[in-house]
Amino acid sequence: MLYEIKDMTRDYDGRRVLDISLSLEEGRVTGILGPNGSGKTTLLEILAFLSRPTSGELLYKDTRVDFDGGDLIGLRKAAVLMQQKPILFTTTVFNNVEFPLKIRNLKMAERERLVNRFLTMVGMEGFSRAKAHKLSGGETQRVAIAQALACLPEVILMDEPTASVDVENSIIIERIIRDINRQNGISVIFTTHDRIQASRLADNIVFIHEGKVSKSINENIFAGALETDLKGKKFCLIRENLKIPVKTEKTGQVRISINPSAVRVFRGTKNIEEMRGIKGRVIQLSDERGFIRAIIDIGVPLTVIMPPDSTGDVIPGIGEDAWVAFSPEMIEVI
Amino acid sequence: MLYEIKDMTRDYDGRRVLDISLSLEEGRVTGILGPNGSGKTTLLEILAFLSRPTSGELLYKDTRVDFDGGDLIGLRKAAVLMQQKPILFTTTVFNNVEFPLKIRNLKMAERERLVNRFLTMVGMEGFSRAKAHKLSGGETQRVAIAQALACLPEVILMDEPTASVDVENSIIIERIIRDINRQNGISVIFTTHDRIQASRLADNIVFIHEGKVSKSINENIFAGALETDLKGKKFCLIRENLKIPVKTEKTGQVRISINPSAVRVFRGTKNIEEMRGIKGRVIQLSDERGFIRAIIDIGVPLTVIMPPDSTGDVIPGIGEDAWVAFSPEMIEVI
Amino acid sequence: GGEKAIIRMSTTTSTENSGLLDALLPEFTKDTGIQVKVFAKGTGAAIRDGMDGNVDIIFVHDRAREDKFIEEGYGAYRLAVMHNDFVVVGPKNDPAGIKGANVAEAFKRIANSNALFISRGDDSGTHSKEKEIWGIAGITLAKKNIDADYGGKTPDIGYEYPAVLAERYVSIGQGMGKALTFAEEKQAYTLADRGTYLEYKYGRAQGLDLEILCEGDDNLGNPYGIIPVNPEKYPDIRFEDADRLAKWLVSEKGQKLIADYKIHGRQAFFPDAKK
Amino acid sequence: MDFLFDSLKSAVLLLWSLDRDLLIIVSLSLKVSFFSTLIAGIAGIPLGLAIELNDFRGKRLVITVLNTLLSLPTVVIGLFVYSFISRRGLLGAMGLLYTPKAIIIGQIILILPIITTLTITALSRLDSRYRKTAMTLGANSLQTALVIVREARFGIVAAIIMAFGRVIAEVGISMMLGGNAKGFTRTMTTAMALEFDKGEFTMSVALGILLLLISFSLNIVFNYFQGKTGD
Amino acid sequence: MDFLFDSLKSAVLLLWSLDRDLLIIVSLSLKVSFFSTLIAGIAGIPLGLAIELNDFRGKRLVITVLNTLLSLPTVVIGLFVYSFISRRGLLGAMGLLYTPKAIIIGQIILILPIITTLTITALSRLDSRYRKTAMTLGANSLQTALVIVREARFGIVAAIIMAFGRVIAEVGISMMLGGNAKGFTRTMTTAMALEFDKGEFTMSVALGILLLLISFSLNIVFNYFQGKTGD
Ligand SMILES: Nc1ncnc2c1ncn2[C@@H]1O[C@H](COP(=O)(O)OP(=O)(O)OP(=O)(O)O)[C@@H](O)[C@H]1O
Ligand SMILES: Nc1ncnc2c1ncn2[C@@H]1O[C@H](COP(=O)(O)OP(=O)(O)OP(=O)(O)O)[C@@H](O)[C@H]1O
Ligand SMILES: [Mg+2]
Ligand SMILES: [Mg+2]
Repeated sequence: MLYEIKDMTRDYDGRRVLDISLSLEEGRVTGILGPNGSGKTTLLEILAFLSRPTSGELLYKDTRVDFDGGDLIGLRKAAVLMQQKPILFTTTVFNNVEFPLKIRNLKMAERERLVNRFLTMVGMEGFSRAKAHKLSGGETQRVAIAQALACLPEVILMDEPTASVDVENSIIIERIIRDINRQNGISVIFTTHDRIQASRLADNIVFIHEGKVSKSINENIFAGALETDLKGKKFCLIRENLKIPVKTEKTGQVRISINPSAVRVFRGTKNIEEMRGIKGRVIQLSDERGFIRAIIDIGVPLTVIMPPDSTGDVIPGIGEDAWVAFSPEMIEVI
Repeated sequence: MLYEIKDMTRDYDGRRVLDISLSLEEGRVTGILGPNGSGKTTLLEILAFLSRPTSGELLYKDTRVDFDGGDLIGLRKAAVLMQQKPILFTTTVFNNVEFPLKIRNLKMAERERLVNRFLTMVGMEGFSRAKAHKLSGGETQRVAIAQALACLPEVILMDEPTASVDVENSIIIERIIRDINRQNGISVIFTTHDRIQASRLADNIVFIHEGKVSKSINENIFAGALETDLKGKKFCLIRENLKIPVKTEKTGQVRISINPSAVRVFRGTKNIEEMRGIKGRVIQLSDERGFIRAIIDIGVPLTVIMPPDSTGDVIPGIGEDAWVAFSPEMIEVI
Repeated sequence: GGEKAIIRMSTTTSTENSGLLDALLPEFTKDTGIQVKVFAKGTGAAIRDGMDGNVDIIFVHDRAREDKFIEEGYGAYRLAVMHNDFVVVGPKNDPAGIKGANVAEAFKRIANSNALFISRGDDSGTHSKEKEIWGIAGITLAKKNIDADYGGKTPDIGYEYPAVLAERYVSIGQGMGKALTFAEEKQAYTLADRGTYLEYKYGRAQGLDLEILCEGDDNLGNPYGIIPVNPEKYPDIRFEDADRLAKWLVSEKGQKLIADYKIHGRQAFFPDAKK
Repeated sequence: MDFLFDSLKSAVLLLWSLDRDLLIIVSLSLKVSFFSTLIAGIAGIPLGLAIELNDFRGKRLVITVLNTLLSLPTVVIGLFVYSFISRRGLLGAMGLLYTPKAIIIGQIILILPIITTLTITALSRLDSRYRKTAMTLGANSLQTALVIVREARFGIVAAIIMAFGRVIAEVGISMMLGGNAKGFTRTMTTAMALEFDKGEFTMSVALGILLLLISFSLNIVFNYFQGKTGD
Repeated sequence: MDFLFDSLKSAVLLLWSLDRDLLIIVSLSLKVSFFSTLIAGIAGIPLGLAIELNDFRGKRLVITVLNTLLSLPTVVIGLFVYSFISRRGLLGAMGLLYTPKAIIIGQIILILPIITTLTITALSRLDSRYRKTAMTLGANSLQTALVIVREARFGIVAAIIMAFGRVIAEVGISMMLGGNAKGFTRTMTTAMALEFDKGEFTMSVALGILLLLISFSLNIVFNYFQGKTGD
């Protein structure tokens, strides 16, 4: 095991933001998904041995990490974190990428060769002599990736590596992640808000929610008001004319969560009235490990995950109308 | 006209990073798309009257902006910029959002009401008393949006507003953008790297490339080596077994750009050999103002834009195999 | 209106440091209701205060410069108030063997020995006296002038030193106390006023490690004069009150207080006013 | 070492005695230092802001001159002020020489460069986004300046502490312009210098220790408030 | 005002004369200030780093004490050092009193708190990501410290300039521990004090102007190098 995390917690000002047990295998690409504030950055900083857990244990390659007296510098040489909002030293781009190589006592010629190689990998070779702290958002991000690569690490931790990177370079960075994993055997752990990116890139995906590992993240969370219709049925009013049936004792303003795998989608219109179906329009379809993820605009974008065997006959095409149906049981009121 | 930009340039250290003429209408949502370093942030800072152009003119509501002696403070009260990497003042979240209201001399009770309203809009109402500078990346971004809304501006400029925001909140932010535009008539100008987001949200999209407005941004840019096959035909080798035919006098390492609207896609396999078709797999389909945007994995992700009348018969379904064909004429060698 | 009668006096540090003023001035205030603000500093700076009209009266000990001060019209008049005397102090073992000699002879012996001599070097009354004695002892003073001539005036900022001593002559440009500590540290000879010497020798837990080796010579007198600033130069000077202070000091009461003032059981100042 | 111990003992005794003369000296020291720091702060912080936040020709020269003024000797300041306020000077009629006000004037000149340069330093490394944010939210120049000062408060408070420490421990100017007149312009430091001149080393250091104790108490209060404004 | 003009003229004449005595004084001043700043910097910068970068009990107390030491009067320092190095003191045998070394020792004590607290201030508002980045890239404590110092260089250089200005303009310690012996331990400031005591105000200020000119030249050189290291 690369990392074993045992009942590890982290508190900030008395608030528990992380409370997690998890094992991560060596040589794999792991994607971490979770909403804002769920503790992704906090976790990555601990995994990079930069900050200490409040309680619990962390094992790296089967050895317990001693955050007090251990060889943290040695460990940090093995793992490198590319921060969520990376900052570069106020020197040139070249010097920034050279820094980890210098620390590792590489010869000048070798350093130069590697710096150029890594800068070329992220498409920043033309900026070698530029002042690093004056780069644009995405340029900074890419130089930070080159810098992390220059650590020649065992594990590379990346906190939203493509957050402000353009499309072309996102593709390149994704390829870099795959290549360093396949070719150099470097373990990669990255966070993202892009589910599709995660499923495209990662061997396994960890969802975290409020500091804990969760089975999956409910994507369809909507805020609305609970009301009761003339027939006495409860529903949640999300927007004008958008009523979702719910079963709850609560009243007033709530948030509801709809399991994307439980929604039924129809191309036709039969029986819709009885099923309380809602009409929408398919705006995106994508492939998620064989399953099909659809985004259907029903006034709000609703994510639906359908099994792979659904073919064109059942699944509506892009831009087409579709009907979705929920039963109150599958809707959670938060 | 909201903004008229006439031959406006901006240099950094003698390098011209912006050189643009452009008109933006009032009351609309404008999306700005462009690769890293193309000058988006630079442009937004000028439109927010925070930095001055090196040369050229800027008109705001038909009045020339005088960056030297003009009423910049009055103008800045009309336009607010949410920065690409927003920073919050080291006080509480509440005080951060209250700041623009305080400056505008609103009464205490009114301020409190508005702060709570804007914080609720971005889903940060629970963080009112938290220290703003300790928030996570996405939380910071969302508070910054609330802060910008609290300026009650005429124009709101947002530099990658959803860059590190989670899925649920991205949807909320997109809705906020639409609502403030529709309901309050606020003009919105935002940048993004997400084409789909731009087309979903914006009334018009401006592409910029190397500081200039361009007709569109070529999405399919790939690096490769030019080689010649046995028949004497030139092609570009992008990955192992991925050869794209090109017509050029150049040799060696190049980058090629493929116009997404010019690629032909086939469901079947007929005549593919003659057409030098390449096999791929459809991994994403989305709706772009009636057109269909597909991402086809041919070893690299290739974006294709197809006309709306192509129905399921012509367009392959998600997860299905597809064949793409290029002619050398439509491939540009950069 | 109801302005309090306060006068300002510049004086040398020796009068204040000896504590004499603390014994005299409260009595004066009791008698006359006039308060005295005292500014203690080097003789040069004290006289300068008088010349600039910053004070109403000066109380110093440098006869030559006092006379010049009057001559140039800055002072109204001078009254002789008191004197104490200078002593030559040095290490107990007296390497130059000056004990018992008169002061001129003592300086000659110092010049011809290997001993160090510490000079105040600050143009103070003591420094003037020291230069005078070198003269009496027949030892030539070399003079070195810094060439800073401006507006036709050549300031007297030269530096005089007994040529034979050369490196053994340490000019420190500081007050008496500092000169004594310096001499102690280097186990050197120096010329000191008796008051300060007594204070340093007997006023402290660890008395000064220097002995008086030469005293009582006629050439070692150290007269103090009091000079009210001339009201014709500075009309807003509080001349009347200053005048009263000067007169009070030479009065019977003032003179008796001076005679009775003791430092560590020893008389330090001797009244000078002639009846 | 006995000497240091004796001094400490004397300091305690001094403090214990609550001697009226001593109280006058201490309160004068505090008053003078307080006002000179206050006035220099009121002038120096905005000056530092103005220099740092504006781009103008000769800016680097101005900063270099300010840095040079950090080595302005007290004697020069003393004589400079003296030449204005002595009876013969331009402002001689005001009778400022040898009053606490004269000390304050001199000390302001002494610490103005300190506060100004340290303010510039505190601002210069401050994230430029703070300023941009304040500006885009509609703040005028004054409001922007206040935001920036608040964000740079740590450095600016350090400037104030440094300046206060400088003046409360300062002796040259107090001596030259105040004159060390007992009951009027005698401060802790001039009293120390006097005791030293008299050879009363123990008393001199005792006063020094007292000064440090007072300064320590002030710093504790300060630290408490700084802690409250958050980190 | 004549007086200031005269002083300026004398300063020029002094400079012009290239008087040997004057050169000795100037070079001693520079030497002493250089070494005390150098040594205090070598000690104070790492000390400030150690305090700021580590979390330990009593950290705030340490900072408060350092702030208090900013108001350490020169008389106290002088007497403190004196009590160790005078003939009767523990280190009396070394014969340090009234040598330039004694001045350096005293001045180091004077500016060590300045350099340390200003280093702490410079680091305290530094973006914590610099440290995290250096650490994650594998830098050891020393390498991390160097990175941090480089990023905080503006503030640290300001500390050095402040400290240098303090010592070159300092008179109390130089006087007490150096003794102002002509040709041996007379510095520019003690010479100024002497001229002042003699009532030779013009010469005193002339020396002060000379000191400022020297300081100005040094600052220009400094500014040039700081400019070269980029903004
Ligand atoms: N230094 C800190 N002090 C106090 N609270 C903190 C601190 N750092 C983070 N937090 C809080 O801890 C929670 C988890 O933060 P973290 O940065 O790990 O979230 P995240 O999952 O990375 O979120 P995002 O997607 O927005 O980057 C957040 O609610 C944040 O406000
Ligand atoms: N202060 C500066 N000094 C020098 N060069 C700068 C400065 N700011 C930006 N640049 C350069 O100008 C170019 C445009 O920068 P800008 O920030 O506008 O890009 P952008 O389009 O916002 O990119 P991104 O998508 O990465 O945020 C970049 O190449 C950047 O390196
Ligand atoms: Mg994060
Ligand atoms: Mg940008």
